[in-house]
Amino acid sequence: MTLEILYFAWLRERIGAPRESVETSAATVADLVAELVARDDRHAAALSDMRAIRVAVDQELSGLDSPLAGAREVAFFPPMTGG
Amino acid sequence: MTLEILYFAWLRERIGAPRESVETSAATVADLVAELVARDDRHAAALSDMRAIRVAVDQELSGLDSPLAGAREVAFFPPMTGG
Amino acid sequence: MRVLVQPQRFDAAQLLQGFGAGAGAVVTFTGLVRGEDGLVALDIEHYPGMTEKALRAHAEAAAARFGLSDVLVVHRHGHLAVGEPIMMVATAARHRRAAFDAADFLMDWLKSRAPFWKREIGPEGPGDWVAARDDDEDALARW
Amino acid sequence: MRVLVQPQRFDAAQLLQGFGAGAGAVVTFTGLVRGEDGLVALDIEHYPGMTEKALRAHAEAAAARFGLSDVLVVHRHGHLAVGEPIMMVATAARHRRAAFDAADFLMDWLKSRAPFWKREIGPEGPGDWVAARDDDEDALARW
Repeated sequence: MTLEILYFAWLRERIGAPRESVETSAATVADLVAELVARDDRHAAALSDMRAIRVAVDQELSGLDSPLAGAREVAFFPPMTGG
Repeated sequence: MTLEILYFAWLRERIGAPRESVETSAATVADLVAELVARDDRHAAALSDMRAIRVAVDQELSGLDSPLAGAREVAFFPPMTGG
Repeated sequence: MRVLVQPQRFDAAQLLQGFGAGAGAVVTFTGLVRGEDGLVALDIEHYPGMTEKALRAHAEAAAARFGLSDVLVVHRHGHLAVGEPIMMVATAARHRRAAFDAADFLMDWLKSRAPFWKREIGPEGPGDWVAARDDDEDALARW
Repeated sequence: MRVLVQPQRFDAAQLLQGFGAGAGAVVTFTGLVRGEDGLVALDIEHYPGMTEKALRAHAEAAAARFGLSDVLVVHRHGHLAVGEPIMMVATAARHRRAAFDAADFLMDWLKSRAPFWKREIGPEGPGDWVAARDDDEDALARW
């Protein structure tokens, strides 16, 4: 499947782009992270500590074990600081 | 001493006046209440249940045992319902 | 700090112009006359002199206790039709917790310690004096 | 119910025109950029699409949970100078407890679950991304 991957705040800066399309067969968010980390040093550095990173699958906050079947958009970002 | 006595809300209505001057030597609020109650039926009826009545001496919330030495103004009123 | 006791309507936007400059958090509470059970209006009686003094003292107490950079209290008296604003408090602080708690505290105090008395006005004219609520008293005991 | 996500300044008085009609209690919370430690501005990034959806869902959740008659959330993004308002929530309910609690709840949620990220801008330009605070997370756990 093709997934749109979005990055925000310092994750966007470390990746060097706000979004990218990836072809993947990852079953879960954790699988996707493993694939991205294996891709290059930039991804590896940006996604090295997933405890400091939040994930949304199709714009819903999700966990590392969330399934990706049917998903179109996955976003990675730091803990939110709104308000 | 001469005290200005003020009444508010339903106490004002039961007494039939918003204020009156009284000559008294009452040492405490409780003494003053006893004098007023002894005065006539209207005062007796209005001040019959002091648990339902609040008192301010010189515009400070006070109790039945508050001293009146030096006081100029005593107000009786129901529990407040502001806000 | 600003404390107003008046029969007239107040313009919240105008009162809040510049309020909380330099603060990070501003909370306002506005109380309005609710049109329930055939209520047409409220008549609000107060204790001129004591009201202003008590409001000022408690606005100062709230400012000191919660570290407010600003506080505003406006409370009306007289004849207030259903839908009209009765009063407003505004609090400004560095952080939201202080601003929220201070507004909450001021409201609990106003409800049962500020010398105002409300009377219900129905379609036939003046009705009952509003009774004080036990839970307003309980709310104040939290602080 | 009204949810706005926008870069422009908002006119609180205009947004609150008629807000809470029929309610007894209206609470507003406004967050402003505080000028501390040489801060000149905040840059606020957000997640277009998710932001609006998440804000709407939580405004609805707050309305249901606290029995609100109305709720308003406005949150800005982009470049915000010191002193400018960042966001506002307003809640309307029959009684003050519900209006206060709902505004408090919405703020706790916004602080740590709404997809906004703040970056500090100093005199030399962009500085650090604001770190999430543990006590914001703790505040949310109260509900």
